[in-house]
Amino acid sequence: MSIFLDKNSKIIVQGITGAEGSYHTSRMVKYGTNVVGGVTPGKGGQKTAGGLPVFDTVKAAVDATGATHTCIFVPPPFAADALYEAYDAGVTFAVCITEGVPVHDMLKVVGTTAGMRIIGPNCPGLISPGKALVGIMPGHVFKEGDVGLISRSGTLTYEVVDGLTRAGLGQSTCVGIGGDPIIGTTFVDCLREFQNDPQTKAIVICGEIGGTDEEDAAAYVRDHMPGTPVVAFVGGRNAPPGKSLGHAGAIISGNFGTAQSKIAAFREAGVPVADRPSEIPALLAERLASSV
Amino acid sequence: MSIFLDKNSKIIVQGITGAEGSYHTSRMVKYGTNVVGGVTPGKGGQKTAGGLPVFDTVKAAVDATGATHTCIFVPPPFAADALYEAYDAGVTFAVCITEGVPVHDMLKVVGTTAGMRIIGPNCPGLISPGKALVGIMPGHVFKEGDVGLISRSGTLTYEVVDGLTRAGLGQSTCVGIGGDPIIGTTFVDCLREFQNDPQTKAIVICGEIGGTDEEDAAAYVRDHMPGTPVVAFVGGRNAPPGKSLGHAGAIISGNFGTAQSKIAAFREAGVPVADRPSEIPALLAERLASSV
Amino acid sequence: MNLMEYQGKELFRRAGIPVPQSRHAIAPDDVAEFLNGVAGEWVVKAQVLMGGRGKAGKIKFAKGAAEGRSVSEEILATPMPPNRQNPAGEPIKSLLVEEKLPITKEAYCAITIDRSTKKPAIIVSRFGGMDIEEVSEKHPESIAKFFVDTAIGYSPFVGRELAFEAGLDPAFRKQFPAILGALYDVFFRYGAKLVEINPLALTTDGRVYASDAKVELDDDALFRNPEFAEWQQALPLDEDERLAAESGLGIRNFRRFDGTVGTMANGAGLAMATMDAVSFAGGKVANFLDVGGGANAERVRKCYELVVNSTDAKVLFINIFGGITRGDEVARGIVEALKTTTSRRIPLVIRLTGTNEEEGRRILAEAGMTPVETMDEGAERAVEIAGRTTGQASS
Amino acid sequence: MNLMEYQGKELFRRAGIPVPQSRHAIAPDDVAEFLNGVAGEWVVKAQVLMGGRGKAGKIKFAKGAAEGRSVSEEILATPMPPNRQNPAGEPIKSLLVEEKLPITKEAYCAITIDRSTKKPAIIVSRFGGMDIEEVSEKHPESIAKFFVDTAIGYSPFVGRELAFEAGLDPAFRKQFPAILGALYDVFFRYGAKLVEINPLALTTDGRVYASDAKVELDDDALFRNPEFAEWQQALPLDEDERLAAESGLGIRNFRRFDGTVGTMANGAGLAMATMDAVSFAGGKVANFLDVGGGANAERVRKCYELVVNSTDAKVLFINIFGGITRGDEVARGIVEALKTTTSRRIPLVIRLTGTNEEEGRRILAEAGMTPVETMDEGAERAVEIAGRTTGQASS
Repeated sequence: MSIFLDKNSKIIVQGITGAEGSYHTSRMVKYGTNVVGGVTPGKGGQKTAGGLPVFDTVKAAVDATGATHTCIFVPPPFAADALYEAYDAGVTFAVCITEGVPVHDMLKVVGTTAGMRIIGPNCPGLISPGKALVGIMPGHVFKEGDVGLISRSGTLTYEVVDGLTRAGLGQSTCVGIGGDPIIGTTFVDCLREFQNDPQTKAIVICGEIGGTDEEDAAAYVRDHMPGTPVVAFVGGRNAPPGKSLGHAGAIISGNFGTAQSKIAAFREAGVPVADRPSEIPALLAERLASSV
Repeated sequence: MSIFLDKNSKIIVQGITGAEGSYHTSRMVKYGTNVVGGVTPGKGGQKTAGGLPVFDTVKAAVDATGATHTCIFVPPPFAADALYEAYDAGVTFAVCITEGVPVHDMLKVVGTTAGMRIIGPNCPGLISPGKALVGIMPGHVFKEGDVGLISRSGTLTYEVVDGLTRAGLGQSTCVGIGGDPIIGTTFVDCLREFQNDPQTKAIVICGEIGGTDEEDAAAYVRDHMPGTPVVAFVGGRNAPPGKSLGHAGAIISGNFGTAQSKIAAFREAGVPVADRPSEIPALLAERLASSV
Repeated sequence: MNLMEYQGKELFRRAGIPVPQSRHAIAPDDVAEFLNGVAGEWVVKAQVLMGGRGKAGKIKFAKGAAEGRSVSEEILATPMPPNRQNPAGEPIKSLLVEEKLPITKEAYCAITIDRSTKKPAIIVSRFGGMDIEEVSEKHPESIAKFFVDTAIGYSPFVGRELAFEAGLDPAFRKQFPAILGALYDVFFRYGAKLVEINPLALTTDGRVYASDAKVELDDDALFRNPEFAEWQQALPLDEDERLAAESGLGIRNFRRFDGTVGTMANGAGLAMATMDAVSFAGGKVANFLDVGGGANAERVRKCYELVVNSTDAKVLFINIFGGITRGDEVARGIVEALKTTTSRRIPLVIRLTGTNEEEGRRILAEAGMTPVETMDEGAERAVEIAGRTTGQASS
Repeated sequence: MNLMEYQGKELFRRAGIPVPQSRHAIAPDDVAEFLNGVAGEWVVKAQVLMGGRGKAGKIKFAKGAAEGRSVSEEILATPMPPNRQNPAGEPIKSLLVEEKLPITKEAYCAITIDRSTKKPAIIVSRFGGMDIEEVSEKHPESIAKFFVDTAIGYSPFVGRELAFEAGLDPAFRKQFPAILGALYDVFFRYGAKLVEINPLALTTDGRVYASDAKVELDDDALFRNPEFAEWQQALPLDEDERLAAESGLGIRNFRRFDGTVGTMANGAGLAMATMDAVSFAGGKVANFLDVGGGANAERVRKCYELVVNSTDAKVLFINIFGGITRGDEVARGIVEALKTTTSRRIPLVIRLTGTNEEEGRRILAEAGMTPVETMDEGAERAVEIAGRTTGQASS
């Protein structure tokens, strides 16, 4: 098994005839993903270059194909609308690649689409290696195996996965959850899924500065996954002090959000933190060996 | 047992120091209802004439008393706010007596307060005779027994109940669901509850022209409650043709909504329809006798 | 409160819905002045709430000032003729002069409130410019519906989906989601129970306009937009509504019929049941009257006078079952009303029970009145007094 | 985008939040003109984004034109002094002249976005006019929070509840729910990440005002309010932001440090990790640069020139891992950039992998460049070229 996505998941692409949408659709199909069609309003009835049916609406696409998953490539002003359309059509799993979605749009989307799992926005999507790829990840870097990976960053994910694959550590599912302030699916949401996935034997968490998602993940591992080998990486130790949400934000989130706080939280939870992405495979192998 | 309300239900009153609120609170208490306090912003810390504690907010009232039920007596512009406040404070059962609540306010309230049962607005409340009364019903008309009653009208309810009581047919719970276009709880919602209530052996439905709630109730009785004695009354056979929602409304609701349509639906479901309120007790007695 | 076309279009315009160029006019001279030296053909439309303006000859075309004046005079010469819903017809108080659009296609869209799903319902059809009920009978496949999740509100995909499902001409499609969104804004912002564009017109140059506007506002939400109080005064009330308002009742709390048994009850449900009871007893009711809650002396007196002065009632059956209305107050109101009224006296049949009924009955007894025990008894007594009729108003 | 006080107050005013009478002024003469013949004491405040204006002497009182001119000159004479977040200080470009309120109490309220609950978070304290972080340390009991259900939005009970929980002076309470509601409108309508009133002032005559205004807008939502483009031009960018914008990058995609190893990577996460890698390899980074997606020749050339011309970089470590960015495009960009640039040449260390990496490597090889295999290897190589330093920028 794997989480969120497997060989049988039926996927549609919203914005399938756009430049990015069509390019990445062909890559997904090439990877073996079960893409069953796509949506571009006004182009219903046409076929893509690869022969996939195009529909005018998500509802029409779902009715015709039975799709449960969608991958969204639409410009930022229309991303929320695309998510609502998917939700209304009964889609249960939506990956929103779009970067630059207004944060208030996402606030409202996540507050009103209970029952639909959203990955992103501003994320590279996810992959269950050997089974299916939804999003923009470079599939050839990945290898099927038993490590689950969750990351807030796109390119850093590939970096880490590349290292795992070279070290012979294949992956069950790799989820790029996105780096925006408001995202549909958090580290903890993914941990919960991995916990119930028989294929996943170990987990890598790639966090970065800002927010408290890493602290929450550390607490979850400590409280609910004591036996599972987990390794973390926290990017941005040398990052410039970002313009924060201001003091009011700090009051809400307490003193969390710094690299120090995140590293401390992971260590306190018994999760080793790699200094460099390249150290992750060794740390993971060590944890796997000691857990057997 | 009874539905929605019993001796132990802890009730607060929103608007407890207002004219209507204080008058009906004292009547509820006199009836034996477990009213544990009330809310009037700015009067927190005071006591009512009857010695009940007054709080500034519903949250404070719930924290201090453990109340789960609220009865709302506030002017129409503030009714939605009062319902949201109750919802946010964890109240699970709200009775909104207020008449004249804007219909868009109720549209939004019912769409965003899942998990809180709302009775009304523009309703007389409900009573589980011998146990508790929440609202403005005249308690002395009611008598404990095994007939469940649901009604869209206030005063007509008392008329019907008066007849039942005089005929020796006591009531388990009588719910005045209110006559507004958008109400929190429908006939079908109540039927579902009565179905699971061991005290309730028979049901009276007091409908009226407009909407399709009666047709829905008839279908529910037909499909889910074949053995239960149910009697209906439909008010307004001689009513003036009301100004409807216009043709668009008719398209949505089909040809339903007339007295004829409702009476036909009940008869088709095997539910006898009384011509006059005074005929209800006899029809009910007959049904009860034949169901034994 | 139903708005006139020109008022509805003003709300549309504010929300950004394209509407034709127009001028609201009271007199033929205003029309003539507006059309003076203006090129092209214009439409002059009677501003009334009733439907069927076209068939009644109340929509006419005009070129220039002189023709504008003459068609306006023709339209204003007679009121709208009666129909089933409006047996009294409707006076015409003003006109809308509007550019004549070069229309190639007409569609339909409306938003209303669906009681069953408890959601706003959007209805779209590719057939516009005719009665939507007729469309739903003849072309049911042309009607697409959407029930809006109020937590989310309107999102453009709804308009796209409806346009495809209703089979709107592709030329509509690009503009349709934004226009429907603006219509939803009107519906939501002003607390409307119905907003309707029929027809939504596509012109030869590919533009889309609301060619007509129907808006029903929620009376309970009018307080949020104080300007609507003024608008309301510009709207005609029918005779019953006017009488109700003058007596301090809600405009829907009173309606007259041609019987002889006057009725007055508290609560619409009981008032309807009271009418039904009179009919079953063989009488013909003179009116529907819901006195509402808090029936004090002043209110009771006004309601008594309303029935006595505006109907053929020979008797008034007062049927009060007290919940929020207290029996003692009503009893005092009745006694006081009869003392102070200057209108003619007709017999009363009083049924009074519920909250504080003993005190109420005591007050009535002191004034020499004996209430009946039940509604049926009251109805029988009232019909006896009025004299039995043969026809029943009941079904 | 952070707004100046005067801009924030303009949004507050539109939403109906009471703000003091004021005039925005550029020069001391404007202030003098405005105060000419005007009675009472006024406040002149530097319009800057940095905090600590009071302590820096950038808020002064004045009566009349002459005093208004002189305090304005004093304020404008020097920029805001540097602090930890703003090591370059901040130039003062304009002033706000405002009526001096007779304040008796100061409170605090703000709305921001909470990542953890994914909801708008409202924060209220009965202590205003000081740093809220200080309040939260010294008087934690004075801080009340509420997380808004976005499906419902703001409802007045939230303001009532917060006022009671934060212990606001009762004189605030009646006006507070409406003011907080209007603040929520600003937050929601303009897509703000933060709106803050500190202090919310109660005057001796019982009125409540927003005495200061802090608004941070979401850059991703600016397109919805075209007027903000103008506002943005009135705002100072810091040097790094200006350089980034001039090179066509997002203003947060570039930041300089005092090291000698230039970096350029695609994606903020990889860019940060690249910096971390350089630090671990014993080097000091010259900059953070996220080149973003779609790194074509023009983009790569501009980034190359940006690093070369604005930092002390002796080498540029380009670290590209292709997902949406295609390796072949980046490789072409690099080759093309080096051909066309007129800036000085520094050595490149290139790490290129991911989508279309073979093609990318082939293109680089044709141009005589040999990419490294891993990020660590690249960092080592770059640090070797730049020369090892002793201090690490890393924690």
